[in-house]
Amino acid sequence: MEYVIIIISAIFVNNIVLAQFLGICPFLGVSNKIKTSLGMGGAVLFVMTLATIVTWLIMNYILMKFNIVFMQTIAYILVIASLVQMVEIILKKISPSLYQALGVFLPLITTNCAILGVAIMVIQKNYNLLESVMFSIGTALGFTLALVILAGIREQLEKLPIPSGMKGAPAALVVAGILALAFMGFAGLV
Amino acid sequence: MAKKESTFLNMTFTLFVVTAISALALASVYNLTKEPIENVKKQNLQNAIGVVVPDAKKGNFDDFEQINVKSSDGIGDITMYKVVVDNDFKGMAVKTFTMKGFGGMISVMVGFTPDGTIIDSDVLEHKETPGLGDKTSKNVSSWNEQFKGKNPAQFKLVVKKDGGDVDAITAATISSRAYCDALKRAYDTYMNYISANGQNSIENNVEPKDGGNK
Amino acid sequence: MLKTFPKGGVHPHENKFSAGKSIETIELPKQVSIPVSQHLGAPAQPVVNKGDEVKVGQLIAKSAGFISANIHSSVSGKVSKIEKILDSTGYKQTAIIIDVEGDEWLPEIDRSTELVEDIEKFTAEEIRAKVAEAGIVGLGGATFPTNVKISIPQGKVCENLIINAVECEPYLTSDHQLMLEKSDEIIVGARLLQKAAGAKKIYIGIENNKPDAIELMKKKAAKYQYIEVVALKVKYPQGGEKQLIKAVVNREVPSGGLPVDVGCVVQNVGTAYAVYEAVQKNKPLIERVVTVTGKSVSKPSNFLVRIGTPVSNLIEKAGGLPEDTGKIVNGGPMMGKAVKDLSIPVTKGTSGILIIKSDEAKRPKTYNCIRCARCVFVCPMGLEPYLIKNMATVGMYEELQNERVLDCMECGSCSYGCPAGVPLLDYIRLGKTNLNKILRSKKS
Amino acid sequence: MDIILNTLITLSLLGAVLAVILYVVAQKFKVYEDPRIDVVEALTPGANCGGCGLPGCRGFAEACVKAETLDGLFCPAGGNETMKKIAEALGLTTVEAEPKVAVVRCNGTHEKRNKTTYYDGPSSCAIEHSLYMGDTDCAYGCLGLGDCVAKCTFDAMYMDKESGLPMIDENKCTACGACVKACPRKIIELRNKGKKNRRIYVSCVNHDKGADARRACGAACIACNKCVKTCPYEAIVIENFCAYIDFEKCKLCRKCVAECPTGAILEVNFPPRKEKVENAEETAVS
Amino acid sequence: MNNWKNFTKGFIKENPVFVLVLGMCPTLGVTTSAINGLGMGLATTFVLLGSNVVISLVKNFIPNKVRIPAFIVIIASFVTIIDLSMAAYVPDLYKSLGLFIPLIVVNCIVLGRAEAFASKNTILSSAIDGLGMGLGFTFALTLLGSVRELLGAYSLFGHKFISTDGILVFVLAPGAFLGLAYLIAIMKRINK
Amino acid sequence: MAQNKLIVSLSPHDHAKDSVSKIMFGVVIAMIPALLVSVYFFGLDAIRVNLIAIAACIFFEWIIQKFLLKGEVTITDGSAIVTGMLLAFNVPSNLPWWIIVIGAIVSIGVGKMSFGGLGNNPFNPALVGRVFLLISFPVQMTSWPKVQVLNFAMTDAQTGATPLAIVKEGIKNGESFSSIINNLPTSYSDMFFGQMGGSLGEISAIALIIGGLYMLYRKIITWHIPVSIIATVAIFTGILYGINPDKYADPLFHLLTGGLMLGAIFMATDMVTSPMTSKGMIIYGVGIGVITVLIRVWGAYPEGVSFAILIMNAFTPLINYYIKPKRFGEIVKK
Ligand SMILES: Cc1cc2nc3c(=O)[nH]c(=O)nc-3n(C[C@H](O)[C@H](O)[C@H](O)COP(=O)(O)O)c2cc1C
Ligand SMILES: Cc1cc2nc3c(=O)[nH]c(=O)nc-3n(C[C@H](O)[C@H](O)[C@H](O)COP(=O)(O)O)c2cc1C
Ligand SMILES: Cc1cc2nc3c(=O)[nH]c(=O)nc-3n(C[C@H](O)[C@H](O)[C@H](O)COP(=O)(O)O)c2cc1C
Ligand SMILES: Cc1cc2nc3c(=O)[nH]c(=O)nc-3n(C[C@H](O)[C@H](O)[C@H](O)CO)c2cc1C
Ligand code: SF4
Ligand code: SF4
Ligand code: SF4
Ligand code: SF4
Ligand code: FES
Repeated sequence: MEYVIIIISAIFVNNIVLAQFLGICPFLGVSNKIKTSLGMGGAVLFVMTLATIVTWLIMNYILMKFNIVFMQTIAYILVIASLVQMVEIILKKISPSLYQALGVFLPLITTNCAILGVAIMVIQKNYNLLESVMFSIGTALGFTLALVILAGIREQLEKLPIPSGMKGAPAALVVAGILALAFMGFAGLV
Repeated sequence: MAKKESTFLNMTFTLFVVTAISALALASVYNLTKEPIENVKKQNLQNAIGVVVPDAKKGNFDDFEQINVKSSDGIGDITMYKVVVDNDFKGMAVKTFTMKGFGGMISVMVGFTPDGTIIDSDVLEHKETPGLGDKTSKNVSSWNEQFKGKNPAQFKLVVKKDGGDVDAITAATISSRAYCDALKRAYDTYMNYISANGQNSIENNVEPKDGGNK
Repeated sequence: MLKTFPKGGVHPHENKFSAGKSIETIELPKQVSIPVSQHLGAPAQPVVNKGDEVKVGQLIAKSAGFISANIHSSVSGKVSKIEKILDSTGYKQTAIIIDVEGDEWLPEIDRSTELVEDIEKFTAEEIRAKVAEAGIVGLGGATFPTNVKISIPQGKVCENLIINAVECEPYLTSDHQLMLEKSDEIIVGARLLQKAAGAKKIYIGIENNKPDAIELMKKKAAKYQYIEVVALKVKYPQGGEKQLIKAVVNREVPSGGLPVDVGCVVQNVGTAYAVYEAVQKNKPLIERVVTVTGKSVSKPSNFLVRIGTPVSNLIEKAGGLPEDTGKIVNGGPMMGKAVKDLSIPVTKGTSGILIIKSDEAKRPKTYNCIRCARCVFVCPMGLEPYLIKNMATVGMYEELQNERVLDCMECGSCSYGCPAGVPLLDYIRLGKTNLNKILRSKKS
Repeated sequence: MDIILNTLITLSLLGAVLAVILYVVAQKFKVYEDPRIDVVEALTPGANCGGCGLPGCRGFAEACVKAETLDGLFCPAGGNETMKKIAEALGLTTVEAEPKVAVVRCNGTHEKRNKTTYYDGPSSCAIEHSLYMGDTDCAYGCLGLGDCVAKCTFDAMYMDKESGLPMIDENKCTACGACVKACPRKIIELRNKGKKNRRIYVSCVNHDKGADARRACGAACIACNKCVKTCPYEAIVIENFCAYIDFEKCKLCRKCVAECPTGAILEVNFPPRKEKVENAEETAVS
Repeated sequence: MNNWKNFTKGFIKENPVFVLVLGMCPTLGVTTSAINGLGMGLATTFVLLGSNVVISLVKNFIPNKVRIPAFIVIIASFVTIIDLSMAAYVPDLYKSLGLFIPLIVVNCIVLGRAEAFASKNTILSSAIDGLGMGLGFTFALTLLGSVRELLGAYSLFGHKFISTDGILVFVLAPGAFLGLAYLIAIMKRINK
Repeated sequence: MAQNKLIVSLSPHDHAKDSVSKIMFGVVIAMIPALLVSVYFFGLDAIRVNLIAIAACIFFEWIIQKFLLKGEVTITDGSAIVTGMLLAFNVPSNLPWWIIVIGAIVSIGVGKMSFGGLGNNPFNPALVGRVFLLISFPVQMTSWPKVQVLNFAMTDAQTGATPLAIVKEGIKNGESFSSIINNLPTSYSDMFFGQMGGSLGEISAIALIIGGLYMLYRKIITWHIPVSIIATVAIFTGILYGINPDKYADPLFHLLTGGLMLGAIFMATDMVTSPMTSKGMIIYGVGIGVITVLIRVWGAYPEGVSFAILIMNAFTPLINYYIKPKRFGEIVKK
């Protein structure tokens, strides 16, 4: 039950994009098409979970052991960057179709605040490993949800005569703002 | 100057040098800032205690004994700081919490006299809505003044709507209730502690007066 | 419960002013212009030259390809020139222009009105040949060569011949009147078509706003148990081939498929009559019934007109062009084509001339689409016109294939019902045209 | 001191381990890819920000390599400089050919061409074209609804209210050809910009016989053959009742312009015609 | 002068936030007040300046293939330095910026500038570029922070103008998105 | 031949005599019963709020179209009036004028014109304004004046909570639903006719239903959305009530209180922001119903209809993307 709460909370109540402001760049950048946004979501889900596990282990078994927690940022970013690259290389070889669907988004993920942010947050929240995994799954799902919704709306807007000044980022941001308003309704659900 | 070539040796070497230098730099910055950060932390805590037990500002933080106990209802940990200034017991600062806030957890510091009267209280950390729930904080509104000098034995720590003595913040009953909940928990835990260890556990600990850890 | 097709459709005002007006034969014009392309498919090849004398019913242009049709002179006289004239397509097309002299018919044409019922003297093969020879094309609007339609391809069977007597277009009454006056001939024509196509059953689909025609056809069909007259609920576009098949025999022609794929062939009543005349009377397709109507037309009428007669003659006969004319449409208000001027000739596909008053001629003001979904609910083909329009506007032509834009039969129900006045069909056509272009270039 | 040592060791080890793993993985799972992708990727900022709308810098590089032109591909992090370099690397810098410019070959202004009907439909040339020959009697001329203007991304076109014809700003036009594709009547042509920006062309594309063409439009080419006869360089041909000047052959002598009875031949950017005609002729001949 | 152009382009023409739309998370996340925006902007500027200088300094010693990891390490070091220093010397600001300080490391602007500019230019122009971009970023964050604070709390840099509560949305998540949306739209117009 | 040039256009040449403004004014007419009830219970304040909201909406639409977008001004289509009225229907009758004006700016400026005006907006403008206000001015937005029959004196009325809020508080404090409901001064029939606290247009279920029937008759809306929302809420809360009648309110209570009827009949049906197919509409309605109940029962807010509609508005493009109408002649793969 606790795990379900963590997931629900991460998807709806504390949605990573709409409430926590992480991963906004890909949220705005890769939300042009529903199909691509689904691919991106899948990639984030995969990498985020993996990265959280690895960084959690590093934190708890290396950095804390040696009392060098301040190295968190630098260690994490290195791990995440290599991890992403590794996954990309492996995926390309093992399953080209999956690579086509997800892999192409992998490089984008290195500089996605959400991955590093979640890795840091699970430490701040003092989650154990399983909780951390649940949290990252929930967060990634929340990210995907927001991304796909935005993509749907943008695909619709793309075909409509919206004011030229609002085209692109401004319209996407207004939509995100209203979405954030709407998602506030979930406050207190868990 | 020509760029270095990407031979395996070069690569490893460069990377090693870069990491080594940055490690060195970081470690020294860490060492440099370690003290100040610790101090800041302590200072913050002392300030927070000072808000609820004003005498604490005069004292030395290292004199305050830190007591860790389970909360009265057993759902969490509560830290109590025994404020001792010039070997006088000035009050107990209790760092308490509630899970019932609008945004989840609220962490509250509250100071008690030996008989359990509230000296003062304030929010340490919260995720309440700015403009609503954050009115529980001192630096936002004077709402929590109403608890000053009240003894929960007589003053019912429940909002008026639910039949208690506390005026709720307009449109933020949830936060108000939560705040009361936190105070109640602190009070109960404190009282439990006293009854478990005896009234003189407070006086007792003042003893080291003579031991003189100046 | 009357039968009808299940999804979509609209019910515009019927305005059948010329209903019940008996068919009048219009006098011969001084000159006729007969375009060589009056049908779907390749234009016919002229076989006469400037200065040639021709008789009524004489072949003047020959079918040029599998899908094409012969064209015969509708008058007697002299070919004055062969040149490009404006016709109902809105562009200039090659036409044979004949100065009328007298009214001399080819001798083999039987001009008597006597009913010839016997169809046994012809084989299916012969019927098809005669139909092709007579240049008969579908008179329901699409002008598809009839002989092609009734030559059932190998591997397919035609079980049902459906006679399309729906006439769902508002205003138009030519089919209705034809049924009232030539019911016997139509039945014979239908039987000829049935024989040619090898169908087992004939259905005659008539909308319920023509009770007299339903009754008459029922009476005439009573002696043949394989002919069934089906009364249909009034709903546009019931006359659309696929909708009619769905309504009458509850089969759905697959997307991109033909009626034969579900064992049906659909022919218009007018076509059936023309087939009767061609087979039993040796008369090629040189005249047809045309409704001339409109709210301010003083004498809305049904005329029997020789092909090539200028439209202005018809309008003159119907009381002249009203003062407040705004738009003149070749065909009905839903599918007809607005014409550029009155010099255009009547062709095989002209089922009516509609004169719209100027205050009704302008389209409503266009607003943004309010996504009311009316067009989606109304589209009988289950398409999403608003979406197709939006995609066509931004040039997403290729993606339109997935939205099945090619299924659109251009019935116009969507534009008709749109409260925001969006000219949906205009954009849908644009999308279709461009998609077809892309598909064609991909193929080659 | 402990801290420093720990930091150093951990970080170096971490770096080393990661490097080795990556190296091994990379070797083991090698896949062939267009080497140019690597080249381009190296030129990108490597920020993987997604600002270009593509999945990461590598995705961008792949798109650049695959694409035939770099139109629509832009890296906001790297900016113009990066784009220039990429273009160079891929050899996509347009080989500076003879510069061209779009030219509207219809001179049927409102004045010269009467409206005979009233078109009541969407403001789209393509749609009007699909309906009928247009609201004048010319089935070939400009419909004036500006499909071409809408497609020009360089702001190089506008509709002239007075004449009802599109105008091209030759300084802004990049000869991208978007308008050429957009026009359903195939009126717009990309022609050589010409010496000193001077051009001569027949501003008409009608295929009607002379009399019909004239009836429809006062500025139509009536295929009278006069220009063909005058042209010393055989640059003009008449096909389908319409003259066409081959810009490769035309030497800008301006003779035909004066000859045309309807004024269908236009000259652009020439000095006003006075005695200079003689001079121009001489220079051209010599 | 070219350097001057290099320096100013970050403010309007190539403003990382308004024009390039990069580094969105801190932009939205910390700008609940003008002072937060300013602080975050300056912290980022410091990292940008530092990493740009160091990278242009060492660019010739670094083989191409390990370029990116090396850059990341350098940037991360600067981030950690600013992280620790802020914790030590401006604890209040540090607290309100929270998670977003370590996240500077993944701010696309930083790595982007390192790659696109510093690794190819001299120290001076890299420094100018870093400073320009950083101040442009700071400008954007402060502007957004001011707007949000003004509307959301009727105050600016902590000075309250009207004593009532503001339009709360502006200090909450939706206000960040909406505020930025319209700022970008306005900037688009200005740039035109 | 007539003097004027012939008009030429593509088919069809006939048009149903329906228009955007007819639809919008139809909605306005349908809202009149609810407006009358609100005047009956809240006095002239109801009219004040409506007038301010409508005027402000029209005004801002005009300003924006004329001066910012520099395009055609289409305020006569009536959609701004509908938005204004629905915004007014969704706020307490004692709301200060300037808050209403802010709501109108947000509704029209952010919710509608940012996307180019009528027809382009992905979210329901009135609800965008409403939720914006709810979150920005929670104090003012949740102080409901007590209803007083035909009280036209513009005095400050007493404020009180809505039945939904009272029940939610009570249940949270451990009281049982039946005891709370028995202590409520409002009976179910009061709720049905509108004698309860709440936003000015949402109180009377019967008036709203009459309006809904009128719109159904005029074919402005179809039954799919309202019915699926109401049915979902009834079923979902019915199940909960069946599980524990002390902890959960009964379905009838849920249907009659709060903005459910207003939302289901007037706001969720906004054609611009709802799906385009009947199947899609039902999915949309079920979604709204489920989210409404989730928020009402477990969320922090006592009322969730507005949020639920906005959230499903966001899903509308996805629904339209995946749910297509039944294509004629679709070849069904076996
Ligand atoms: C955006 C928003 C934030 C809110 N934040 C709080 C909060 O922090 N604390 C609180 O008690 N109530 C908050 N509320 C209000 C609660 O939802 C609820 O309406 C209120 O607590 C009811 O209390 P009342 O009985 O005092 O009106 C918030 C409301 C909104 C719209
Ligand atoms: C929307 C639409 C409406 C039509 N309405 C009729 C009609 O009312 N009567 C008719 O005979 N054909 C109508 N047609 C033409 C038929 O689809 C079909 O082409 C015709 O019945 C075939 O017979 P024919 O080849 O003899 O013309 C309509 C077509 C369409 C697309
Ligand atoms: C290229 C083409 C080929 C056709 N082939 C056949 C055919 O083999 N058999 C047939 O019954 N109809 C055939 N048709 C006719 C159509 O089924 C249909 O009757 C015609 O397009 C007119 O229908 P409508 O008036 O409903 O549009 C063909 C039509 C086209 C355009
Ligand atoms: C049935 C119906 C319901 C409507 N509901 C709303 C509504 O809830 N909110 C609103 O702002 N406009 C509503 N409108 C008006 C209009 O659709 C709205 O202003 C557009 O969303 C603006 O683009 C409604 C219109 C109709 C026909
Ligand atoms: S009928 Fe018109 S307004 Fe309605 S959805 Fe279709 S295009 Fe839009
Ligand atoms: S989309 Fe085509 S088939 Fe459907 S209603 Fe419109 S015109 Fe008719
Ligand atoms: S579209 Fe291209 S070719 Fe045409 S005018 Fe514009 S820039 Fe020139
Ligand atoms: S040149 Fe072509 S595209 Fe441009 S306005 Fe004329 S007809 Fe339209
Ligand atoms: S700053 Fe770009 S994803 Fe966060």
